[in-house]
Amino acid sequence: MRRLNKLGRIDRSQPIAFTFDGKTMTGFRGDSLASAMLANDVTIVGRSFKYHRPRGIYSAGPEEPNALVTIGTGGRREPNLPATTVELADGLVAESQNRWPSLKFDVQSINSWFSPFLAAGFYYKTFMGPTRRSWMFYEHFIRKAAGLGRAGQEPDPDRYEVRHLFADVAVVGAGPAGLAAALAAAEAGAKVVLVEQDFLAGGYLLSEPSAGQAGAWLAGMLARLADMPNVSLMTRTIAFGAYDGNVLGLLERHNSSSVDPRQGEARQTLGLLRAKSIVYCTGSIERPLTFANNDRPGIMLASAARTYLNRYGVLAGKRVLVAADNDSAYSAAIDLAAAGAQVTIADSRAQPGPQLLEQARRGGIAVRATSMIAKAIGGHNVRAVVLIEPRGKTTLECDLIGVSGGWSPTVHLTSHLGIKPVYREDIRAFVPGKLGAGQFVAGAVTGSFTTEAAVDDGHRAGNEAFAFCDAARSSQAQVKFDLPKINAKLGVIGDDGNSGLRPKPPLSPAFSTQTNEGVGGKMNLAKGKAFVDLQMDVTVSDIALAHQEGYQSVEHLKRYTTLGMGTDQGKTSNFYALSAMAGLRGMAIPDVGTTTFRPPFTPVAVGALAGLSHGHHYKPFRRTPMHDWHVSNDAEMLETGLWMRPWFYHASSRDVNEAYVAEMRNVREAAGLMDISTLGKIAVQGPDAAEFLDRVYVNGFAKLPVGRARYGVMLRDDGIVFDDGTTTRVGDQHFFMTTSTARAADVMSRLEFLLDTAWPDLRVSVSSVSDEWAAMSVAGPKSRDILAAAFPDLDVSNDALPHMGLLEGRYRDRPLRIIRLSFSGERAYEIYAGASVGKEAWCRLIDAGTPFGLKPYGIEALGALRVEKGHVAGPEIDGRTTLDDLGLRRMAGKSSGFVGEVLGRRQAFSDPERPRLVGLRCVEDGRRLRGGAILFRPNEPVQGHGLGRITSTTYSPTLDAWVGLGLLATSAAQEGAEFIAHYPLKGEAVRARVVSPTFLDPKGDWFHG
Amino acid sequence: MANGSEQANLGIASQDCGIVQFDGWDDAMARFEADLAPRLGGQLPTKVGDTTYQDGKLVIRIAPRRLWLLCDGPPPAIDIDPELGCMLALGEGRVRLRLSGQNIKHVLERCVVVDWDSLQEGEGVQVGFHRVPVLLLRTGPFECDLFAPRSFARSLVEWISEVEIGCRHTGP
Amino acid sequence: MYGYSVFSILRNGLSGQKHWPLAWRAPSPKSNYDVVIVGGGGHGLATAFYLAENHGIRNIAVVEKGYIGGGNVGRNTTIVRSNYLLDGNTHFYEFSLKLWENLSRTLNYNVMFSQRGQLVAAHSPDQLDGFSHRANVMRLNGIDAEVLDRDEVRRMAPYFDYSETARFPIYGAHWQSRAGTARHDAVAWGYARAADAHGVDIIQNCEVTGFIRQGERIVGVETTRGKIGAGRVGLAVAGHTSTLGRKAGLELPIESHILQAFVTEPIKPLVHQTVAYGADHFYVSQSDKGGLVFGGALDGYNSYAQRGNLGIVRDVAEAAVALMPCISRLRILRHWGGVMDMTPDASPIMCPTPIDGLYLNGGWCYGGFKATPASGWCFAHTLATGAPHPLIAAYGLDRFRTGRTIDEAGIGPFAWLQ
Amino acid sequence: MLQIKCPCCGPRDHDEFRYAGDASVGRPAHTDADFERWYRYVFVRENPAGAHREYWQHVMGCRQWLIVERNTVNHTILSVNFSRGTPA
Repeated sequence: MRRLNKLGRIDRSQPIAFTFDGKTMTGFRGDSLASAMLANDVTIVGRSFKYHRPRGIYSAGPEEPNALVTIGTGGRREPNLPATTVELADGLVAESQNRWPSLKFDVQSINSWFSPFLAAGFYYKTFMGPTRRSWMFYEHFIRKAAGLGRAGQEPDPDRYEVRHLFADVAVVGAGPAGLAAALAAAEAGAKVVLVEQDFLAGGYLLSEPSAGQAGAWLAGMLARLADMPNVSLMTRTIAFGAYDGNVLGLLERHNSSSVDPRQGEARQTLGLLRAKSIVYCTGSIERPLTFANNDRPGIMLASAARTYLNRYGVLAGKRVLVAADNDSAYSAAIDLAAAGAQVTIADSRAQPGPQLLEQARRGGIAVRATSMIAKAIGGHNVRAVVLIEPRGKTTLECDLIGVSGGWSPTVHLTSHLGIKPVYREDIRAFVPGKLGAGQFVAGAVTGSFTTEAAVDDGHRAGNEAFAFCDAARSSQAQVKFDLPKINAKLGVIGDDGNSGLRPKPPLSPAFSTQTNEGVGGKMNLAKGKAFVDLQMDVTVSDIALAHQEGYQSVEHLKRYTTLGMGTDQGKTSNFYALSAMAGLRGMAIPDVGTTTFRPPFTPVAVGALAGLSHGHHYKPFRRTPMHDWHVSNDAEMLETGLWMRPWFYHASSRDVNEAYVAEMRNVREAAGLMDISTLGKIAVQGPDAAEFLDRVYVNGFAKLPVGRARYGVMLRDDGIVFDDGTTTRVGDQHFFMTTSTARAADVMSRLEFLLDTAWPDLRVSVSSVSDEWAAMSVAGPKSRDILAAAFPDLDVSNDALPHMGLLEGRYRDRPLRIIRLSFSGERAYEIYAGASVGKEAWCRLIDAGTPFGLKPYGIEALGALRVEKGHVAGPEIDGRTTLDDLGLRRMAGKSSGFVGEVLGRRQAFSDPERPRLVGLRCVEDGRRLRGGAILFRPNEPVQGHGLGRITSTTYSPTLDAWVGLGLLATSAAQEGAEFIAHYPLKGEAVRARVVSPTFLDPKGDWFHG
Repeated sequence: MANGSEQANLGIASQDCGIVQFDGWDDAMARFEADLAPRLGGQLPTKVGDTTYQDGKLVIRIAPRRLWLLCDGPPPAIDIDPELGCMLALGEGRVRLRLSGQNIKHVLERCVVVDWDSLQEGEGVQVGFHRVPVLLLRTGPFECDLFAPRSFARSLVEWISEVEIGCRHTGP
Repeated sequence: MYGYSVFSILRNGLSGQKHWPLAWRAPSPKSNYDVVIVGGGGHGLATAFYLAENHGIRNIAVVEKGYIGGGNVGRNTTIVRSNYLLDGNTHFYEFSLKLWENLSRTLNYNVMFSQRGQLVAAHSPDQLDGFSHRANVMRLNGIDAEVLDRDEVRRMAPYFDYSETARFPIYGAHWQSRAGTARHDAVAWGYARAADAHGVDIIQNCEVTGFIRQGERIVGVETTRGKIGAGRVGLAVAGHTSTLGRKAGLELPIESHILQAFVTEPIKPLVHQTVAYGADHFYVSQSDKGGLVFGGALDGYNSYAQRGNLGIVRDVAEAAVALMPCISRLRILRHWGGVMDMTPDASPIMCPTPIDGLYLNGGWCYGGFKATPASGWCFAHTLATGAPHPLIAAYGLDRFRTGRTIDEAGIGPFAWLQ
Repeated sequence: MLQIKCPCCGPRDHDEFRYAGDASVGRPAHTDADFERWYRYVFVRENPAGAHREYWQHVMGCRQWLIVERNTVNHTILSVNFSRGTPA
């Protein structure tokens, strides 16, 4: 066991059982999965992406490239999780990945043998023959080999939520800088949200010995913040992305104490934090070193070794080599030595500072200057290391190598909004560029690596952030408070007297001091792969090859080698790759540039982004007031837009094709009742309402008498038909407009647009009243009788209520409007009742109408009835047709001035080949027409786009024939001409004759009578 | 901290609500408001979202030139000079959902983008809820009214109920 | 050209990879070219290649302000299909698909064109009728197309939501089996390498700052690397067409908009086709590396920012989980944005311009990737002959004046409506 | 999320709004029969990389049409005004 019985922030009284690859192990409350696995002597955690090399635990944080595991079982499986970020929970089941049959013996590790042929981009150069579909053959195997974990096909059983949060000041990262910033802003009076990805606040302070001064300072700060009602500390919460408008995307994890969430408990919650100002205290990430076999289990970041020791009480190795080019790794070495390890430091610098050396000496550590690792030795765990030094090569036995190539500020979030990081030569690192308004940085992310500086910096940034979001209050009182002091004794004292987090600048770019594998084609020193991107298996020689082949821009490098494309987004590899390419090209690092950092900072589950918006909650349903009646009367419901509408009623037939014909027949022979509440309805009011309608419709409304309705057509500005509907003048200055169901919102917005932007001088008010009215249509020869029976107080005679007439009344003390309109060609009435009593009105009509044969009908029959009557609808008003195309030009009889008029006369719109509306009648017995059939002349070659198409069809029980509407080239569209309707999907070719689109009652006697 | 479901519940009541809308013409707003104010109880709310409550009449400004009179009973008859503006009864199209409970903030932050802490009692905010426009009116420390389009109301209630299940675990 | 093959891989594998030459040279611009193509994206590079390959014109420069393939060819969701309804589009995209089918061998560069088919789910009988219409048109034009019923869809994509609680039930699907995906970067690199082998100068980090005129005619470009004379200048800078067009004096019916794309962590094969939701904006395929690559709707406002907003991220995620609930647990690794030229009818503009010597290739909206080979082919023809290739006859700039727009979706101007 | 500060509803996520593009193109009078002016209004766009005047309607709120001046390169919002009363 590597677990010590002292040190750490784990609770040794609370053991936690978990399994890894089926083997039961025990950790403690406060462990990460990685620390618990290390404590259980697990060295190999998975196999690598390309070469299937054994990999262990490399870091102690979200930068982990290696230790990816699958957590959970069944629908709860989650692949590719870094064990370093998984909080240990009771019953947790972890599995290694990308190995078969077992982690220790993996068949595909044979890939390593072929690795000479698997260099960067090899797949672009082969698999192209022998035939043009060969790739599909190779791809099958390549796909199987690629990918890391396996995803289930079952639905995710877990629950996710999305919530909206607000803050004056958001602070990202609860390390020393973040804690200080939060306290400063909170003391000043700001509402503060402090976000920490870990399950404990403290950042790097957690890696300091817990009994020391860091622990006390941290505890003090947390206690103060906990007492402040205006501070919310969110641990287990990652700020994964920075978005416009100072919006942070947060991901909160919940399942801390148990593996599976309780019933109804969210596994993760997406938080959308809208902050007036943001302080980024995102810290820094240690850089690895590059040498042969630098991926072997037992090699990890020096800071990680320190974290496992001080935070988790796990001594990751007994014979430790710490390799570094900077001061900070000494603190790891000293702590490891103090815990009983035998430690050697290989420092690539010629003269580490005397204070450092003194500290090391006192800790019993051997320091070898001008010493670099050439190669690690060992398979499943490192056994020894070969150092190159001025005197030559030396081999040292060891079971742990801690590496440190300096520190990279975590600039990801500050770059998400397109602010390029800026390179600082003095610290050889990128720091955030100039951020936008309301965004501040503090601590190690700025490139100042000492704890004291972080605290002071955080304090300053917290005050500035508060001042930004509340300038008024801030100027009144720049709140002074006693920030707990943290003195310079923290960590190892470097030669400049500062604490140990500061890396000394390397003597030369990192790659050249620590690269033994070929840069610029010079291979050798040591055989073995030197990895730059551990997760994507990108090696130093891959970078050299990319350079050799001309993939030299940073983006080309990334894309050609797949560098940085893994789940860790290259958090540990980017800088090295950049400096390597700079070296190869002989350029300075900033001239090579940097890749763009993209959200999310760490991967975010798709489900968390969706929250509860899936399944039947994906989009809200719109229900008409009569919805429940339809459902309880066995209607087959169909979605149109968000509305649920009756498609047909099962009482008519179980089969839609039989049902709609039965429902049509009933309308033509007796009467039918249809729920048309989904129509858009708009109240247009004001002294200029009529003038306004004259402008938006192609036809005139100014002279429409009060109490009368008129069919109207609107165009888009480009002259294409936008929508149609009827508008009724319910008062001198008050019109009641209806629109199609589909276009309701667009029409409303368009009317408001015209009034607000183009014609603000018109005194017109428009209001959506779609939801105000339950609407139903009674159609059929018996409709008047039914109406009279249902509303005996109203005079619905032909004189009192003629076609296109309006009757207003009250129903159950709610407004009632009856407008005599016909879509079906039958005598028909649209009844508008207050929505709150819509269902009662509907039932009353059903009750009154049943003796007359009234039955409900659905939208399938509605569509068929209107086809029989030759009314255009959605399939014809398809966003490409003009007034002329639809035979509606005669409506535009006005002198001028309607929307779309000018562009509606564009040249192509009068092209003789342009399709226009026709009626079609099937002339073959026993066969049918279908919408979507393409029309050709008989004997014409059947290819191309034809002369037109059928848009809508129906069987007409009245004519006992299949009829349809179509759009057919004007030059060909003579009545009586015959065409073949081709429907290749069914291999059909059916003869159809061009007829008038009005199949029934051309004079309109039925609806006028 | 609420502990468990018994405390952490949320009451949802649904009722109809009379709304009368008043629109003033751009060039006649001062006269329009002077004309209307006494008939709606005296003062009119000046800012969008503000409310006045006088003589049992709750008035909210919905847009710069638009006011809503919210009433539980039948709306009063008020004539508007057509030269000044117009009125429209909107009592049928919206459902008033009365939400109350200790958990209200946690429910609302999963429904709407509204900073509940800075919303004053008597203040209204028009906002999208699951992409549906609603009017949220804060009526107390743990209470609000949501005016939702009638056609969407049931779906929104289902959403609130779903959200509330989760809140039982997290507590306020 | 140094040939790529399994043999060259073996040879290099045994010799430390030292024989691989530059995939393309890095020449300095000459003072004059027969043709200068502005924009080193897929379309520009393909144009250069076909100018050399089909028309024998070798004295060509492609000038690119950044690195080649850095625009939309390297930012898209890599779907290739030819399921277009309207005359003017149908044959162009089918021609493109045919070029794709041979592209790896044409270029001696594996662009990994994988004809795994495209499935577009239908969620109402009306939508299925619309798909049938489209499929009929495709078949009549010699393009493979099928309409599947619900059970057939289920066999192909068992991971869709077929449950009672699915908000938009699945009624069937449109299926084009020859559709597929390709490795997007490889397309740019493959064309670049093949063009370079024909002597085309590919000049990176060379931004066009203006145009050189002789009277009314454009006779070259001014760049950050000096003046370059040109017999003809072709613009292929989708996303930034307005900006460069303005420098040339063109007024264009184009808005720039952001389209986002997403990739998840790599997983073992799950999605075997390219798949699109019919009820909202969501389309997905799985890359050979294992990541699910998907996209959705435009961000919805003019932008040149190459990054998107969280609102659309959520919309796309919601649609993704609504269609395929198992995607819920998969994690998004990155999301990014590309800048699209959006035209009033969502169809491209490719034609000689009113300015003598200047030719335009732009307005690709969100459909440019699949068009790359045919676009290059036809634009090369246009540049070589001065007249539009018959396949792009409908893509003229004048169509907005004449009314001969090609509006597949029937939404009308402009991009924010789409 | 862009935060658009609606003049009467305060700062809101942009997805509460409906976008309608360039607000710098003047709409011809409704009686204007000039083809060229309508063509330019409907189709021709300046499409600047930089400051852009554009229409947004607060559909989830007050339903007012706004003119927002916004930088299309970095998404910074420079001003928000009601369309009514704002000179073109």
